[in-house]
Amino acid sequence: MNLTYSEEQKMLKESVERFIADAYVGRDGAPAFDAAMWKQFADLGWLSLLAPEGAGGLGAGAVESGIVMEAFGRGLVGEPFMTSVVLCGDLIASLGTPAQQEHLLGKLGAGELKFGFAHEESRRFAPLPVACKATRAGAGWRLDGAKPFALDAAEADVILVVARLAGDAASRQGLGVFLVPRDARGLKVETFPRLGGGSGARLKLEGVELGADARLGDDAADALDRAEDKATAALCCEALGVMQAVLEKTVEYAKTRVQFERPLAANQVVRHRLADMAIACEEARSLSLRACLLADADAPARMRAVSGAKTKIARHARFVAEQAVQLHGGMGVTEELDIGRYLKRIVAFEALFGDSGFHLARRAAAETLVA
Amino acid sequence: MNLTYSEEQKMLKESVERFIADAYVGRDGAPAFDAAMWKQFADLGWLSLLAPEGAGGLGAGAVESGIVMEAFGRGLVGEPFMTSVVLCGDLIASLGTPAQQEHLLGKLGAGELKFGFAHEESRRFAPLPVACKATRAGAGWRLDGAKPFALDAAEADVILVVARLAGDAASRQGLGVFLVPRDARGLKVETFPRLGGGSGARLKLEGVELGADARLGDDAADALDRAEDKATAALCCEALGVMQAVLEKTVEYAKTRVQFERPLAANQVVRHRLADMAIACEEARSLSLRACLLADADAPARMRAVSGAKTKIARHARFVAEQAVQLHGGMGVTEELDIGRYLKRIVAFEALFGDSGFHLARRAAAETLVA
Amino acid sequence: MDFQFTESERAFQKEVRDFLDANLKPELRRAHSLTPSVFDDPATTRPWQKILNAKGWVAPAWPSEYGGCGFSPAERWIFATEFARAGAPNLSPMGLQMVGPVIMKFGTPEQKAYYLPRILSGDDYWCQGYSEPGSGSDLASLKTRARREGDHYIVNGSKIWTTHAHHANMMFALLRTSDEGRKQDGISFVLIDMKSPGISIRPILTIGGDHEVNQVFFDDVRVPVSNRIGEEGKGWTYGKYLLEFERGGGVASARMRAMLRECEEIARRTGTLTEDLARRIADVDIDIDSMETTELRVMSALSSGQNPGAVSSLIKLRMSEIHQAVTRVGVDALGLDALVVEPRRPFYALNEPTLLTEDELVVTPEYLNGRAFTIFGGTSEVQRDIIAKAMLGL
Amino acid sequence: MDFQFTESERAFQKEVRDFLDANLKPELRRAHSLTPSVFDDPATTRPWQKILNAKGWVAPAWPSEYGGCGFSPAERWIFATEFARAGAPNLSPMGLQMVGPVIMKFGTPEQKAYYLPRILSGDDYWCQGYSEPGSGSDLASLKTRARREGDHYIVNGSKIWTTHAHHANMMFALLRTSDEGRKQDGISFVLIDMKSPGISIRPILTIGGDHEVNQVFFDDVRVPVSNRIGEEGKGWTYGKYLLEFERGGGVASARMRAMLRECEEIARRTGTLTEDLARRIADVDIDIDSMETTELRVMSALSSGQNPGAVSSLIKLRMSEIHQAVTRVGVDALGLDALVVEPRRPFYALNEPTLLTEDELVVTPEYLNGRAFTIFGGTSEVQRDIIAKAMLGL
Repeated sequence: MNLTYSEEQKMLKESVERFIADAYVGRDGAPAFDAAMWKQFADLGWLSLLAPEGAGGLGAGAVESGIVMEAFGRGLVGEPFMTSVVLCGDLIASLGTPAQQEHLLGKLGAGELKFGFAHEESRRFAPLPVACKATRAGAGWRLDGAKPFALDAAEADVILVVARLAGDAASRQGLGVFLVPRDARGLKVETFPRLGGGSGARLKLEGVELGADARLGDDAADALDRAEDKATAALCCEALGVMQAVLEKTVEYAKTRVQFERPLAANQVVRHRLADMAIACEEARSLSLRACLLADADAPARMRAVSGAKTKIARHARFVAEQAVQLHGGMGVTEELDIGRYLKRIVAFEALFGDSGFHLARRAAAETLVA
Repeated sequence: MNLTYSEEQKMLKESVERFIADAYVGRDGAPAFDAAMWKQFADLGWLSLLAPEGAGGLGAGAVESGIVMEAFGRGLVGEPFMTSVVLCGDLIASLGTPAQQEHLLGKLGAGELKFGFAHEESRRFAPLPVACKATRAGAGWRLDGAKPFALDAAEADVILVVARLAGDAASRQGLGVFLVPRDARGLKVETFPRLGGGSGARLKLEGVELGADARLGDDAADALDRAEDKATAALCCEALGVMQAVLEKTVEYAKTRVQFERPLAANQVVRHRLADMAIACEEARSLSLRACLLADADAPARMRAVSGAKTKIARHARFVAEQAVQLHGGMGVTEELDIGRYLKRIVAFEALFGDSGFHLARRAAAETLVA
Repeated sequence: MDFQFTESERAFQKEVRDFLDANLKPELRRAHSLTPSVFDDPATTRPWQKILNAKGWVAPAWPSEYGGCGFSPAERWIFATEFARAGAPNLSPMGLQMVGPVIMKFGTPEQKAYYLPRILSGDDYWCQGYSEPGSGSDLASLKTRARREGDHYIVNGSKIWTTHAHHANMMFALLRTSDEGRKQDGISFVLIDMKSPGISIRPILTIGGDHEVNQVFFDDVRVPVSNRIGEEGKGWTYGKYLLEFERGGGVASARMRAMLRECEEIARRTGTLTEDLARRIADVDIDIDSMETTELRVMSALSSGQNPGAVSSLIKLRMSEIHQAVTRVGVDALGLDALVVEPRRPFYALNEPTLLTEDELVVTPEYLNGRAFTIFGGTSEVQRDIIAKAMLGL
Repeated sequence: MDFQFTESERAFQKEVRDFLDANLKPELRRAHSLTPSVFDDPATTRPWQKILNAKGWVAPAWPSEYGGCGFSPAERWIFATEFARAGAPNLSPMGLQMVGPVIMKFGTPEQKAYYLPRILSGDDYWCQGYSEPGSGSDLASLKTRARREGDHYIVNGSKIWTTHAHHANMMFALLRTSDEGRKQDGISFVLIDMKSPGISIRPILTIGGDHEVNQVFFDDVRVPVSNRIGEEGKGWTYGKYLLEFERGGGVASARMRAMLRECEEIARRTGTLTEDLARRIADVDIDIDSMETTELRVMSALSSGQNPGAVSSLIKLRMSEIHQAVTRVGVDALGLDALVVEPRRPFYALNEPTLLTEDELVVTPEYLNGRAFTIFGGTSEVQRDIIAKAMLGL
């Protein structure tokens, strides 16, 4: 039992933090995709960090992806590391054939292939229902349906689309994951900037024809759960980075901003608020770490850790980000400071892969399984 | 539209508050029944305050009973005014024959008859299920069942027992209210002191035989809802009295208790906490008043007002009482000060007639009815 | 005590409703509902103000002698409630609720005669020059200086958070005319023509992406001394009077209720109305019940000639929190679609289809802009300081 | 980073479990679970301490040279966790965790040789004389005076919140030996024999109805000067050392987890486990996960020779809040039966049937007594002051 970072983890942490501090922190404007940055991520090895060693990757795990994501949160990175590398990378690694893995993860690692992701079909995140249909078309496949909220599809070369091979819309069985090229015939992509950074898209699939090798593995529900749990754990780490950044900025502001001839921090109420924000950050650190440490565990333990982290960090992060805005006063509610951009990132964090209520219910259900 | 008290209401308020201040405030020990006090209540006309004028009462309503209950909360009155007068009195007035009303309410008003109340059969308050059975026995009735939480049965002369005439335990139809003498054969009463004041009892009814006139009116579900809503509105007012009392005590303490060479109130955090407590009291005042003003309205409006008040005041009152304890420090968590007795009264308030969660769900359901 | 309206109050209510039915055009209602910022644009409020002015209903809170409505407290409550329920645009408060009352109380007869009718008619559009970059909650530390030169002040400095400075032709400002004595004593209350040479305006985008506030710079701006209200150095008193007036802030519960119902409607339509969200909606709705009852208690006290006490800070504080709770319900009702960003403005002028429906478009910007509610007009922290002092004597 | 125990850690875990299986008698477990106050009675802890002392496991945190266990940080975590899971009574901390460490660090060789073994064996039962009626959070303002007379101090005054003063034979106290200089500088740390003439004890009932704390009065009580620890006037330093030790407070998550499970069990049995309550239980359980992980992070840092930083205030603060949340879950799990008052004490000595089952009996008293958790050992308000200063430099 040892929850301190290994030497390798410390080195990764230092190098990512240094890069982000130089290249990202203090940038203006909404976080969006930058191709040159993505190339640098590839050169730094971050895009192959998580891929199995057999597929040319470094075989690192959720703790390492958490280290990267925490720094990315601090830097408000707009590039789709979570979608492409953490989420889609994991699906490819767990569902793909060795050949698919080598090809797709190799290209991903080299920065030559970016993935978008399209799963849920409800307004509020839920893994089911999935009505989007996959039917046999010759040797290949044909996809029909709609995905109202595809992640980072705008910049993707290939979108991983969850579609139904069998069963009714509410069934966990019969789900497949398909590789859909961004420019496939019959695929309509309406993109939008996503609050807090990255992009989203509404997909319409009307008779999208795919080759026989477009399908990743077999029954995908468990793999999707696992991959989405890993993505959620990674997002928790990103949220931690955001929280820590706005806490530091707000502490600094409270020390220097003078009102009524004394710094804001002279107000006990402000100091206690900041103390509560610091406590929220510490708890987010423990819970996100726990989620990463159990991200590869089996269902009930993994669900408990990940859903526990998500539900609580969502609330903690909102508290920290909203109070950071509050304590910055007028400037906090403008686009002049990055405080607002951090808040938007947190609003997005809350909604992605299930909000606080969704995960509390999931955690409570996972609890009952064990009792 | 006028939410200021009438002259009569002001007079009632002043006379109750004066009596309570003289006779109750600052008393030691747990609030319990005192026969001499009850006699005084009768002499002051409070026990006939709510009875219809036709039954020898003053025909006052929920606003007046709220005025009394607020003062009773402040004084931690232990006598069963809510159970006997507000709740059972209302059931008798709405279900009883003119003869029953005149007899029972007359005796109640004179202080010669006190009522206990036994309805719910679950651990957590819920109007259903009711399994306790009433069957015909000759010209009269026979009751069998158990009531785990009868209110103020220890001191009662007669207990109003809700029993089922027809239907299964979960049915709203087929409920009757029966007058069961405290000393009836087959009735086993195990009493206990109730947290915060008054008493409770576990009832067992095994072949309790009653006369033909022991039943109050017909199908009782609606009348029970109404009476319990009125009791709840009254309890909300009582909670307001408690909140206001502990707020004042805590403000006084914060002004006078010196720590680190200055009064507690020199701490901004303490001042803001007290401000939040004052806000909670103001909101409790508005919501309890609203509940009283709508206590005679029909179902959805009445339910919205009463359940809205109960769910929110329960939370506000707990906040205020717990923070009063907190700000009193060590002394707050002893039986040396009355602060702890007020907290216990609030814990009881929260649980009686449905806790905050119960009433939030009821309020949400009432909302949907209207939409 | 009576929770029913009287016959005459009901008649008045019907008159207001009939008027709104007949005069509140759908495009005005639409423009209002598609505005996620705190204030409606002049493009929306100007035509509405003309209609109201024709009826004599622009200024419910003003005394009749200055063109106000002469409403009773109950009528004012009904009036504001019906307007909010109907989704009417909110007239800009800067003239009607801020500088207007100050001019009425402290202005010269000439100032009253000139400005008040122009406020009623909307001919003047006002903005407020109070806050400065260095002085937020600590307003008295303001530094923008008005140096006397003959019968003019020469103004230099900068004001910030100036709502609709880019629309306004007039500003009322607190300016430093002296450094002697207490810092409050060197402040004067001055009216400035926004077309004066030397004024420049820098837009500040809000967190929700709206252009509503600005920074205003003064570079040797000449303002006639006759534009001063009251005495030199007494501006702090006048400014405080205005802030109290602002905090009293009328009736807000009906507007909150209408917004909450819109959020509930979205949740119902989009399938996000889980039991959990339904309970949260009920929870906020109870807070609105509570505030509505408090408003009615204040109204009743005023009607009976009583002093309602120090509740205005309480109402400001809680209403801002309730507003934030309502807008947050909206975000959760949208689910993932809360993350769909539509950067174009104003929404009511968009004539192409958007990814979100019209009622959905405003939700996230309203939540984001709503974070300002606990900041402007006295932060929640300042309100709690005031409540502790005024209500509890601490 | 490794979230698994090593082989040797697992072996140690098994050793602890086997020991508990063999030695923790059901009546001790029962007495502990039927104690709603903060501390177990000596009637419960004395026999348990004898068993532990025989094994050498009384003082996990003490160094081996003084009879401690010499455990590694991980072993200490495992030890405390297994004891909590098994429902073992908590030994009184006043000797082992409070005065013991002070004597070890500041005592004379004679004091160490005399007192430390008696703490380990339980021959001395200690109470703490810190707080006074006039000095709660502001401990340094204490007034109980020790006047020097030859080789004795003559003690006059009063201490309050003295846990188990009615059981203790020894007290360690902070006493005022001088009024010169800073108020902190006139304080000395003195050991007092509770059988000394002139000591009287007044019981104080807690809000939950338990006799745990007392007020202790000193009327010309003679204490040998040799009973002073360290230098005269340096008592504040020693006392602060103790408080830090107290706040570091070991491992608490496992005990919280066990209590929460008991509440869940009650709710399941009594039918009060609504979806709402299930979610609240999950919510508190996540807080416990969080604290458990924080404890493990601290433990890992200590194992690696790192300084875990200023987390002890954070852990004290959050654990007290979690404790209150857990006890509140208990009250809600009982439903209306939470209002059934059983005034008799101690529960474990009741041999007649009660209206509530044994696991239910303690629930409401635990909630009520639990309100003290955010007060003693430094109020939550004081902890936040400390966190703002120590973690954020404010």
